[in-house]
Amino acid sequence: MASAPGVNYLNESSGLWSWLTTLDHKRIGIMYMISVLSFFLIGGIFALLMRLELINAGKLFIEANTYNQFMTFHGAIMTFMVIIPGVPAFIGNFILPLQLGAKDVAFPRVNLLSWYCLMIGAIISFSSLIFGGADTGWTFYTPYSIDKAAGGTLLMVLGAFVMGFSSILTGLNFVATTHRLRAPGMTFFRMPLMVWALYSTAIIQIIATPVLGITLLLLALEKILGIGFFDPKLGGDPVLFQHFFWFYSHPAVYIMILPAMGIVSELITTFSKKQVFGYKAIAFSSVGIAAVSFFVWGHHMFVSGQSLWAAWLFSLITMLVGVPTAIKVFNWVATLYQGSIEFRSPMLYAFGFIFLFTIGGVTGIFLATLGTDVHFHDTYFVVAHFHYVMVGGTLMAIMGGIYYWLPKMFGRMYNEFLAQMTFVLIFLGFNVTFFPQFILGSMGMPRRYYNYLPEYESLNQISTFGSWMIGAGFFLALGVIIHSITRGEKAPDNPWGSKTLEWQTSSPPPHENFRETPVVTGGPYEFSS
Amino acid sequence: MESSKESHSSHAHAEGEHHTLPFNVYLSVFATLIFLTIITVWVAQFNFGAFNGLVAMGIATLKAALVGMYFMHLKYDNKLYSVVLVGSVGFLILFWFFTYFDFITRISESSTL
Amino acid sequence: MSSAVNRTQGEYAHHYDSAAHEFETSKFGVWLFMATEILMFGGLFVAYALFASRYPEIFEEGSTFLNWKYGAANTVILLFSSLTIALSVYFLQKNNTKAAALNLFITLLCAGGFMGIKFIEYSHKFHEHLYPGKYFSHETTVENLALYFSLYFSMTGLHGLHVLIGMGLITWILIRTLRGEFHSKYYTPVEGVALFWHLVDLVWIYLFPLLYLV
Amino acid sequence: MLGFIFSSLFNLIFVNANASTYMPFQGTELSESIDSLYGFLIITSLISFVLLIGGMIWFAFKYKRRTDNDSTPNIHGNTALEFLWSFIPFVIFMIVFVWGIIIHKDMRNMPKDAFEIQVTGYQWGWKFDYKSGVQTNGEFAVPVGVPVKLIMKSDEVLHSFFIPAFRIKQDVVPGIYTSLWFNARTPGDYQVFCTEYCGTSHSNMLATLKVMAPNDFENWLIENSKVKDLPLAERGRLIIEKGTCVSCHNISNERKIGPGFAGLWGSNREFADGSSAVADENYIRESILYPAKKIVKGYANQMNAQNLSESELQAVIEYFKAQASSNESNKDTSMNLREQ
Ligand code: HEA
Ligand code: HEA
Ligand code: HEC
Ligand code: CUA
Ligand SMILES: [Cu+2]
Repeated sequence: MASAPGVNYLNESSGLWSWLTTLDHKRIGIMYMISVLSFFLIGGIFALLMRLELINAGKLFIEANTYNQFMTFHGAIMTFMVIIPGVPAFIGNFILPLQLGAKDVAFPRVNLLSWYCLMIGAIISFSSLIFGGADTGWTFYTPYSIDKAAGGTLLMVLGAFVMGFSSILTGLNFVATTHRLRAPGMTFFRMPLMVWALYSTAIIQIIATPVLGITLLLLALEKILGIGFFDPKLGGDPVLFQHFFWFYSHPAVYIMILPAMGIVSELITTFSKKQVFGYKAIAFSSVGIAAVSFFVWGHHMFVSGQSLWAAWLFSLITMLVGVPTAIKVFNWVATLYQGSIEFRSPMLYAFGFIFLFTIGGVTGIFLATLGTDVHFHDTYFVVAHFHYVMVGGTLMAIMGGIYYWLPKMFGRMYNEFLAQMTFVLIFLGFNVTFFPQFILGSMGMPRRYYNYLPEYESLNQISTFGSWMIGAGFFLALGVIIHSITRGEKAPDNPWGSKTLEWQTSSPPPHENFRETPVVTGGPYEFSS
Repeated sequence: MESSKESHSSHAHAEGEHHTLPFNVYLSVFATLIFLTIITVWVAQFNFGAFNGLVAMGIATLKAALVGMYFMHLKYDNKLYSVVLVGSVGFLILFWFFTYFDFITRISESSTL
Repeated sequence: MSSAVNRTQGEYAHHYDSAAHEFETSKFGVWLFMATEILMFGGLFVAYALFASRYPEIFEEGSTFLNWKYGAANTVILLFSSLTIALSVYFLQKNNTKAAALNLFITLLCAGGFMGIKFIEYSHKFHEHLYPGKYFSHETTVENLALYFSLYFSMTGLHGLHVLIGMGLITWILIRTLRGEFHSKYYTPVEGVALFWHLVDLVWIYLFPLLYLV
Repeated sequence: MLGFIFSSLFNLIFVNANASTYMPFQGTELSESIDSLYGFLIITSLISFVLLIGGMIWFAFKYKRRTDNDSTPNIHGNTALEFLWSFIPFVIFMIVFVWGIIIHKDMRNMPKDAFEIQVTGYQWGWKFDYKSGVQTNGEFAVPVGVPVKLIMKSDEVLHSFFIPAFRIKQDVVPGIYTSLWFNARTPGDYQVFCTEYCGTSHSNMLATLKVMAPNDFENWLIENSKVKDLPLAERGRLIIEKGTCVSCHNISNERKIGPGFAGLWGSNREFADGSSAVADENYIRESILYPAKKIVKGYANQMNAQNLSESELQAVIEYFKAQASSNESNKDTSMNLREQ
């Protein structure tokens, strides 16, 4: 049922109900976009409040308990509601079928269900605020989380459990879609690198997330029935909980970064108008990272009391994950060589990604090294590391991806100058916020600290100041996006001159994506032929 | 709408028609399963020391393989499904292995002495 | 839209190329879902293995409280139900709707029987105060015995939950079979539910020796 | 503009690249070897970073788009390069891995004849028990130049014992004993942090380590065991001021997490449930041992049962009493106390 010209997925039907019951992957993607960005706003506000409190040693305006809750909500919202659904479920949902030349994902109903899981999980998590909140940190370590933690912790755990299903269902859909719904001629090695990245991510989502599910379920049972697996008083083992938790949560950090790397591959090639350097190396390194990432989780537990040998083994395997990551980074830079590089906002974000992710990545090696991690563990060095990879990496890529695909999603362009300003603000603000935290960490300032020694004060002030800059940057970006959606200029079908399939259909695409099923005859980045 | 099969059908040999097993195969697989269950119970009376668990798990795996291959049609289906099954079990075993590795070496290798 | 698909006419959802394409894809989806189930249950098996290596004595002691006859009976029941649900797919492939429905019905009965026996077992345990974890109040000299019952209840509990979900699903496809919605060209949901049910059986195949026969 | 941003950031990183600049004081030999590993990591990372990001910026400007239909070469890759940039990082990673475990082994191998101290982490403080029977809270001392081993335990939740100047850290896990060792080489006061999140006052769960010359250390031990000879009220004051009480209470009547102590004795206390009682021996005893029983109006039930011994309890109660009588006779005493 090919739609008439001018009819697209946005305007083919209207009303809230038509959105809430839609099976169109593009509409579901937009619904994810709205939810994820709202959660991001909430999580960001928690961060700003936290940073404000940390502007001086001692109390500024909130009590220790309140701070701990802010810290927990910030961490949990940002991981479970923003960054894990952020790239796959939001951008991936929109882009994957388009890039494959498919009409939809394999299981549209499941896709919708996964959005509802996220929303229900989020509501359950937030409702914990009514019952005394949660104050365990996003890691829920036992035995603190069993009986000492604030009253709403159980709801937070159950909320994360439900949101886990959202992630599983998305992963399941993507693997099936990639295997079964490719357009004619779209062989595996003609798939855009974004698809490879999403595919690898989906594998992690399928394999790792169920373990999070059972972990949180057991934690909930522990809280309700006292089953004792993780409670030393009943013969259980708190370190076991950490094994269970990190078996999911380390692979989860690659759920966050792999698809972001996919976005960067798209941006770099498009805006240098050039064949990607080392297509297979980048594609296989995604799959390689996905597989190896399962066996490094113990690097979060070097000082937890786990065995010495286990620590060595995990340290070794962690080093191995660095190699495929390095391959990707070098290949992107090599792609620039002799390209025709255009400094559009998405490309600036891609540069920002490479710059910041490299810093985050190499400091990851500092943490993977046994001798040094003992000093850095649970200090602000770790906080700085993961903000460099998660914000400097993934969020930069998401921002770049939003600007890049906005014309496709809404058929409108954004204001280039303002968009570049958002990059400047976010990039600078980010470094001002988080670079001092590396130094604080080296100096020994522990994380999750409401109060700190006076000698850490000046660096904390710089960091808080930076958080205002980055906050301003994101608010400006929100403005640019809203402005673009409501008043932006009409976008052509392929404003960037990209070669991947999503640009071969109209902007915004019609209900079934392509008016005619595309037939693929070459690779995704053949700019020069 | 026009559609070509170039990519999808590459690994779907059975598309369009489904493989059916003869009725008797189902019955004999079931009989074998019951037989193996009896063996499981019978064998549990003996003490093979450390091998008790291994023997029981071995038989269980045999049973699981039968269910998988015949009842779940893995033997005749797309090999991808077997990869999914074996792969997930593989990851599970590795999860157990690494954690177990910590468990057994924790006392001996992290001594407070 | 897919809601308007008329299966008896051999139609399929709009984003597929053919009914067979849809069938194979759905089956792949179910298999991927199996993988998640395996890893979810797997977490419990890993916990079991670890505690069994740390406290072998509580497993020896704990299993003496279980009656292997109940376990064996349930094994046979589940294996038989696995057979019947496999046969219902077989009969649908042969367009024998009646036989398929009958087999589904027997599967449902078996599932009910399984839950019945579980109910009897659970009430015995509760009667003897063999509760999980901190509520455990049975007189015993073996330390941490409660842990065994935590494992027993969480493993069989999660499995029982799956049996219940399976019963719901089987009822659903039984009704649809009786309505004549399935035939040799279209029986995707039956195949999917059958796979799920076999998995429930697979899990029990391991649970039985692990819990009852240590 | 962008170039300027990048280069100023670069400066920032370069200036900070000195390994010893921001690491804490090197209190042990081990901390020196960790710092050299850290230095190696910083330098190799910086070189890779400069090559990579330098290359990126250089390419970005050199190959800036000139016209809308620039043509670009169709380069698919280069196996030799691919090999190079996987192999070189691999080698670096293996070097730091091996270096790391060598240090880690030293860190974890407990010296045989070490001076042992038992450490207990609790919500929220650290207790130290010496073989001689000396017991301290929030502060402990060790002799300089002697290997010291800490055997650590916790009764409730995870904590983690961290001495930044020694670069050592170890979680304290309920249900098992964990250990740490160090050999301090410079006398002085060192900061101890709790680095595993443990609830409300996680960030106040501090302790001080005093590294002392052997003589001073002997004196310290004697002094701390002499506490038992001090007048009761004086001992009470020590328990309160050196213990964790002051992390939640003020000596004055100002509120902190809990009520201030001044003027407590003999006063009429009102509780959240509307009842009230006079602050006498039994009330104070109960407030300390079973703080949840009566919650002072306007406060949350945040105080944990404090496990003070019978004689410590007596001393604390005596302190409250003495404070009240000195308040009557001379208002200045409480002022003095406040300043201490
Ligand atoms: C997007 C998420 C993301 C990503 C991609 C990574 C990537 C990596 N992380 Fe990170 N990490 C987190 C998110 C992430 N991490 C989070 C959230 C935590 C804290 C959780 C918590 O406790 O709350 C954490 C914590 C964490 C720890 C535990 C610290 C502690 O608590 O003590 C460790 C330790 O090994 C670690 C290591 C690594 C490594 C080795 C990589 C590698 O993958 C990085 C590889 C990349 C590179 C190395 C850069 C490119 C390579 C080159 C340019 C080649 C040349 C380089 C050299 C010569 C050095 N991370
Ligand atoms: C995706 C992950 C993510 C993101 C984006 C952030 C963003 C930020 N984080 Fe967070 N952080 C975590 C994940 C993340 N963090 C995690 C996992 C922890 C650990 C928690 C734990 O210990 O348990 C943590 C902990 C953490 C700490 C340590 C707390 C402690 O240990 O005591 C600090 C302190 O400075 C901090 C600060 C910040 C700041 C200032 C930002 C800023 O970058 C935020 C700026 C953003 C905004 C102000 C929102 C603006 C948004 C909009 C306007 C909406 C529209 C958006 C678009 C148009 C894109 N974070
Ligand atoms: C975690 C913080 C915390 C610590 C540590 C703490 N307290 Fe408290 N304390 C409180 C709070 C909050 C209250 C008020 C609520 C209540 O009555 O339980 C309180 C109440 C009291 C009261 C009753 C005060 C009144 O005004 O009636 C006494 C006495 C007391 N504490 C003594 C101590 C002593 C002695 C110690 C140390 C050995 C100590 N507390 C340690 C938080 C703390
Ligand atoms: Cu104790 Cu944090
Ligand atoms: Cu990790």
